[in-house]
Amino acid sequence: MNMKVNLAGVELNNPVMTASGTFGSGEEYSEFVDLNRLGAVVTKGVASIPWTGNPTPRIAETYGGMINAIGLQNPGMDIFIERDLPFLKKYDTKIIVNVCGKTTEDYIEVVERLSHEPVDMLEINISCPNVKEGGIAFGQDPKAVEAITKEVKKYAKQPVIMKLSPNVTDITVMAKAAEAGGADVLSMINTLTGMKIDVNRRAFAVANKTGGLSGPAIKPIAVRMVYQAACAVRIPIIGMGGIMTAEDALEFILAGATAVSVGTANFVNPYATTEIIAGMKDYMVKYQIEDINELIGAVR
Amino acid sequence: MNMKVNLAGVELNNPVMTASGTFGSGEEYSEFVDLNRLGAVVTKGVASIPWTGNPTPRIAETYGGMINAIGLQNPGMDIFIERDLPFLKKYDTKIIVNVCGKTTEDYIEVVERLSHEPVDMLEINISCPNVKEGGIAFGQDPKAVEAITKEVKKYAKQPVIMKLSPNVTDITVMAKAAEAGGADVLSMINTLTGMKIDVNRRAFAVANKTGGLSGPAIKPIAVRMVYQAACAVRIPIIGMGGIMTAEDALEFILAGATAVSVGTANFVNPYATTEIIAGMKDYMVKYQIEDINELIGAVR
Amino acid sequence: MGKIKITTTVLSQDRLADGVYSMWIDAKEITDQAKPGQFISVYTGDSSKLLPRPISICETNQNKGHLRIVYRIAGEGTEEFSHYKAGDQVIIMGPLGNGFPLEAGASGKKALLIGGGIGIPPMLELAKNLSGTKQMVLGYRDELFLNEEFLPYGDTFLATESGSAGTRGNVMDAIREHGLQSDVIFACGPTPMLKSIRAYALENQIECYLSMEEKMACGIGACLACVCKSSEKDEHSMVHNKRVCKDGPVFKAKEVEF
Amino acid sequence: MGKIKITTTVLSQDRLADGVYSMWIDAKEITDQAKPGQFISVYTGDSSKLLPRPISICETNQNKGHLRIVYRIAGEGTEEFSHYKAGDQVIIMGPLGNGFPLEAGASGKKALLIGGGIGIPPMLELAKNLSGTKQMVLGYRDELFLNEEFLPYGDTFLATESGSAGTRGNVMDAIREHGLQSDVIFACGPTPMLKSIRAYALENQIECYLSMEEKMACGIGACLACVCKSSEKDEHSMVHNKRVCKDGPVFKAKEVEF
Ligand SMILES: Cc1cc2nc3c(=O)[nH]c(=O)nc-3n(C[C@H](O)[C@H](O)[C@H](O)COP(=O)(O)OP(=O)(O)OC[C@H]3O[C@@H](n4cnc5c(N)ncnc54)[C@H](O)[C@@H]3O)c2cc1C
Ligand SMILES: Cc1cc2nc3c(=O)[nH]c(=O)nc-3n(C[C@H](O)[C@H](O)[C@H](O)COP(=O)(O)OP(=O)(O)OC[C@H]3O[C@@H](n4cnc5c(N)ncnc54)[C@H](O)[C@@H]3O)c2cc1C
Ligand SMILES: Cc1cc2nc3c(=O)[nH]c(=O)nc-3n(C[C@H](O)[C@H](O)[C@H](O)COP(=O)(O)O)c2cc1C
Ligand SMILES: Cc1cc2nc3c(=O)[nH]c(=O)nc-3n(C[C@H](O)[C@H](O)[C@H](O)COP(=O)(O)O)c2cc1C
Ligand code: FES
Ligand code: FES
Repeated sequence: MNMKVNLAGVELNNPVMTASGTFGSGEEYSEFVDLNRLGAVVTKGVASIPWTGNPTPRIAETYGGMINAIGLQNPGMDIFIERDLPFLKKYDTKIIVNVCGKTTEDYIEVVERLSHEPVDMLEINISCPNVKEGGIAFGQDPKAVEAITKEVKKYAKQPVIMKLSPNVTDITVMAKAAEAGGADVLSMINTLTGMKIDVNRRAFAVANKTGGLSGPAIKPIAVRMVYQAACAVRIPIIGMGGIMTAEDALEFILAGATAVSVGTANFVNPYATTEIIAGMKDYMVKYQIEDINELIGAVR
Repeated sequence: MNMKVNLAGVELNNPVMTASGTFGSGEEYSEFVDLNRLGAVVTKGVASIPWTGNPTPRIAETYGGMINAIGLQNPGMDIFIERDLPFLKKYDTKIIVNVCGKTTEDYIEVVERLSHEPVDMLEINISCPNVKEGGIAFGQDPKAVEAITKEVKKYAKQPVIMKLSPNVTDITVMAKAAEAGGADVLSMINTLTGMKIDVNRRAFAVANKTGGLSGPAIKPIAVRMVYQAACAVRIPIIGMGGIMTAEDALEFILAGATAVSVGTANFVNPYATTEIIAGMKDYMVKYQIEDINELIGAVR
Repeated sequence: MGKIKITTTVLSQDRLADGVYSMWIDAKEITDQAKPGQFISVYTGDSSKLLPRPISICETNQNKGHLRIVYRIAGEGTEEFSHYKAGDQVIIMGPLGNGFPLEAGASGKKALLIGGGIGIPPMLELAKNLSGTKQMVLGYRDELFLNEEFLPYGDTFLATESGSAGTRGNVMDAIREHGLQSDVIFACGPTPMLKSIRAYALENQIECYLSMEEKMACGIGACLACVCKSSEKDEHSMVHNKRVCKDGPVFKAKEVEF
Repeated sequence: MGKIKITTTVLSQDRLADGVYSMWIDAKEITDQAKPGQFISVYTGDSSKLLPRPISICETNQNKGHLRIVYRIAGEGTEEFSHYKAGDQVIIMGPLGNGFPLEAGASGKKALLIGGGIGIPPMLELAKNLSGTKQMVLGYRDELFLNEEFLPYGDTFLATESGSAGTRGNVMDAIREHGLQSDVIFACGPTPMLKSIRAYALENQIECYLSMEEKMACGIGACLACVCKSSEKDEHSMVHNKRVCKDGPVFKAKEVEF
């Protein structure tokens, strides 16, 4: 049985990776799962300098989901490279660094700095709903998507994944813009902008007022967007948004994703990633699928 | 204690109404709830002629929600006026007719025909994700939103509610366009476009491939949009999307909605609407709120 | 009274065959009004699942107000139901749908009751309530269930795909093998079975009623999720789309199109 | 071993006061490693609620591998927990967080253990495990709970807002009333209480440890949801944001800012 998939020349042992920001840099979850068994670890967003993030409360639970407004707190690229990267290098898994920034220059600074580091791919987050500048502002305008992709590609030594925002009228426009800019891979979806009000305290549940909605609640929107994008572009897609089970992961693959990321599910079940890999194998045995690649985009 | 709210001159006994398409024309649910107790009944979409709708399966369950692709099956305005309207007139509740069409002319035909009928308000559905023409196509372009609002307003004798689509990058742009076109009230949100794939049958779960996602899963997105729109326009807003409980309804009101619609919850609990009204009263008693209007947009 | 949604008590749960369960529920409010061929909506206790599961009424004990459903584990909802034990709570709504027209199989009429797989349960309440002569044809993949409970009501013929009991093949094969004749047919089962019964009945001009299945949301006729193509205009929208939950689930064979 | 998530069994459930419950859970994998001041994540059985509820370890029986939590009904999750009966399943993860530094209250030291409301439970396991001299100050709104269980470990002073028992007022009022002196303070309770204890300790230069609270998602330090402002740079991001779930919940008073 073959579980290996190929993302722009990078071969993953299996299609299951972690979703940025939900798995730290892998260390905390390594108490629960063997990182060697993951297709890739995608890190929390890394900026050129340390970011403080938003005030608390930063999260709120919603029906079948959660809202977060962490605001991309991170130690910056220097500490990431000194501390987290060596930790990850100990494992036989691919390393994908999620990159965030406020300006194009910020992104390029990180991309350049990482170009000589043992990082397999870069995921450019142009879709964070929780920061005032950068983030989502880039991800909602096709011209900006294309421009930033082009810039990043100029400096990147590793394949570039552009992470798209679902908070747009037409995801195919953004997917095509990233492709036109030279993106090697797309990942989607980042969180949907949401809000929760605590009716008893009569106040916003997260200090930032709005936050990003994730979890199984959003899966149907994510699957739809992956399907639409897969029909619109030729580059591979990493699908995510609410994956809790092997069936959920397979839904994204059947819709056209080459790989998948598991995010919020880690909070519900720290063993989620490896259980999903096991469940996908069971499915392949049950339906006599020799190669996972047969399933990519198989429902049309 | 005052539960009455005012929508463009129409006074509702309380802010709780039904969401179009989830309550038929009230008859089926009248076995469970006393329609006299509802602020208003909003009918299923009515077109100028009968519409057949989409092939089955038309619905699929999702985590905390459901996808529907009914495709606006309806008997057309003549039968509606002959049969459903007299039924609704027997009750002491406001009647809001949801209007659908494929072209501007279609909408106008229904609006004109209803202008002399005992209908309290018209809700113009420019946001249905399940029909090829009309529907969402209008609702995703601010120029089209403004233009169709203007046209409808020319012929409407009743106040006009424009029902907005959440499948847009910026809801405030659409809200302002409707306001500029002369809308009296806004209602939001219609369903989010979603997809479900049955991994065992390896096929789309609804025949139409995509459908509209509704239910508690989408509530945080809906609350956020109501909040954003309420900050952007002066006209009142009817909030909906995943309301299951009195607390949910109050969340929308605190975010800026003057009234709320209950949709998918009816399928989960046919008594939902009246239970929500009772729960809102309990809340007002508990927190000594004399007038529900005090709560509208109270969290900022 | 009319339809009602209640939280009530499971009286017993039994496993009839691999993945097939029988549950008795305390539901006087529903049995008082229920007719053969009607169904109930069963709600799961899992709040991530919003929609009710439509399950046919298999039997009622009107005196005691007890209602029986027999169901197959088809997914997470029915899996959950199968774990309920006597004394547990269950949330149901009903009675829903139209039911079979008993007059069509009244005294003097010879009725053929055909059930396929998990379409067999509703035929039991029908068999108990039809006053005419009855013959039953029950089709299974392999393992039998409920068949012995039909014996008091008339001759019961079996068909199994595996050939382990009765005619090897489907219900139509059993009908042919035994040369069964009738004035009226009542049937419930998988779509391919209903299709061939429909063709057989139309060809032989036998009055025929089919119980249909479709995905549902409201279960009471309001949402228009569960329509099937009909030759007549439907009462609701007049577009040849009858609602399985309200206009059905039982339709005249010539009325529906597949 | 390390942290673990397990589905295990409720051993007993008791109501201690209005809305306050005590639950013993079978959890040897966790008690083997647990320290006073650590907490566990308790998951609800309701699939619409994804996130775990952090609850302090109130007591452990290391021999038997039993773990006790005492909690107040604050919303739907804790409401659900309160309905669990002996024999029911409960899903927990732990042990989480750093716990109180026992050496700070070792033999020869005089420790003041201050608990406010639902911050009282973790002080019990601490009282049992500190080798130094202990005095307890427990603050309540009105109804008492757990207070008698502290008696074996030292003098226990009460404060109630209603004045129904002990000092009328809060824990600081009780400390002043009794002129309590100490080398080290350990405290857990509502933020305003922690704020005034912090001010008191800094002013009087008493070593002081506070157990903090914040909304959590992962519970293990990965998501950065649960940070509190710290005077030192935090280990993770070096931005003065310590993680309550991993760097805490126990912090030196001078280390945290409110
Ligand atoms: C009128 C009617 C009577 C029925 N009577 C019986 C009966 O007596 N015994 C029995 O075992 N089954 C019966 N069924 C089928 C039964 O409704 C489904 O097997 C059940 O809903 C599956 O639910 P699940 O959660 O286990 O499966 P899932 O596949 O997880 O369900 C997902 C969703 O699809 C719906 N769904 C799945 N299969 C069907 C289906 N075949 N028909 C309608 N909705 C479906 C579910 O209700 C749910 O909303 C009947 C169906 C209808 C329409
Ligand atoms: C380290 C730590 C230890 C705690 N120990 C105890 C204890 O021993 N006994 C006890 O009764 N309570 C304790 N709490 C508070 C307890 O976590 C909350 O009361 C509980 O999570 C409420 O859940 P709910 O579903 O009932 O309320 P809801 O308000 O419905 O919960 C909604 C969400 O908010 C979170 N939340 C709500 N209140 C709090 C809170 N105060 N702190 C953190 N998250 C919250 C919930 O976990 C959930 O994710 C502790 C909190 C922390 C951080
Ligand atoms: C707490 C939290 C933090 C996140 N941080 C990041 C981030 O730093 N960079 C990023 O690109 N996405 C971030 N995301 C988005 C996730 O990577 C993912 O796109 C989204 O949560 C949808 O997947 P899920 O439903 O499986 O969680 C974060 C999500 C959560 C819940
Ligand atoms: C089965 C179904 C049918 C619907 N039909 C219509 C319709 O005819 N016209 C319309 O404007 N909205 C229609 N809607 C959208 C609802 O009115 C509402 O905007 C949406 O479902 C969100 O609310 P909810 O989450 O409470 O269901 C329909 C929704 C559902 C679930
Ligand atoms: S299920 Fe709603 S009309 Fe049949
Ligand atoms: S809860 Fe995730 S870091 Fe503390």
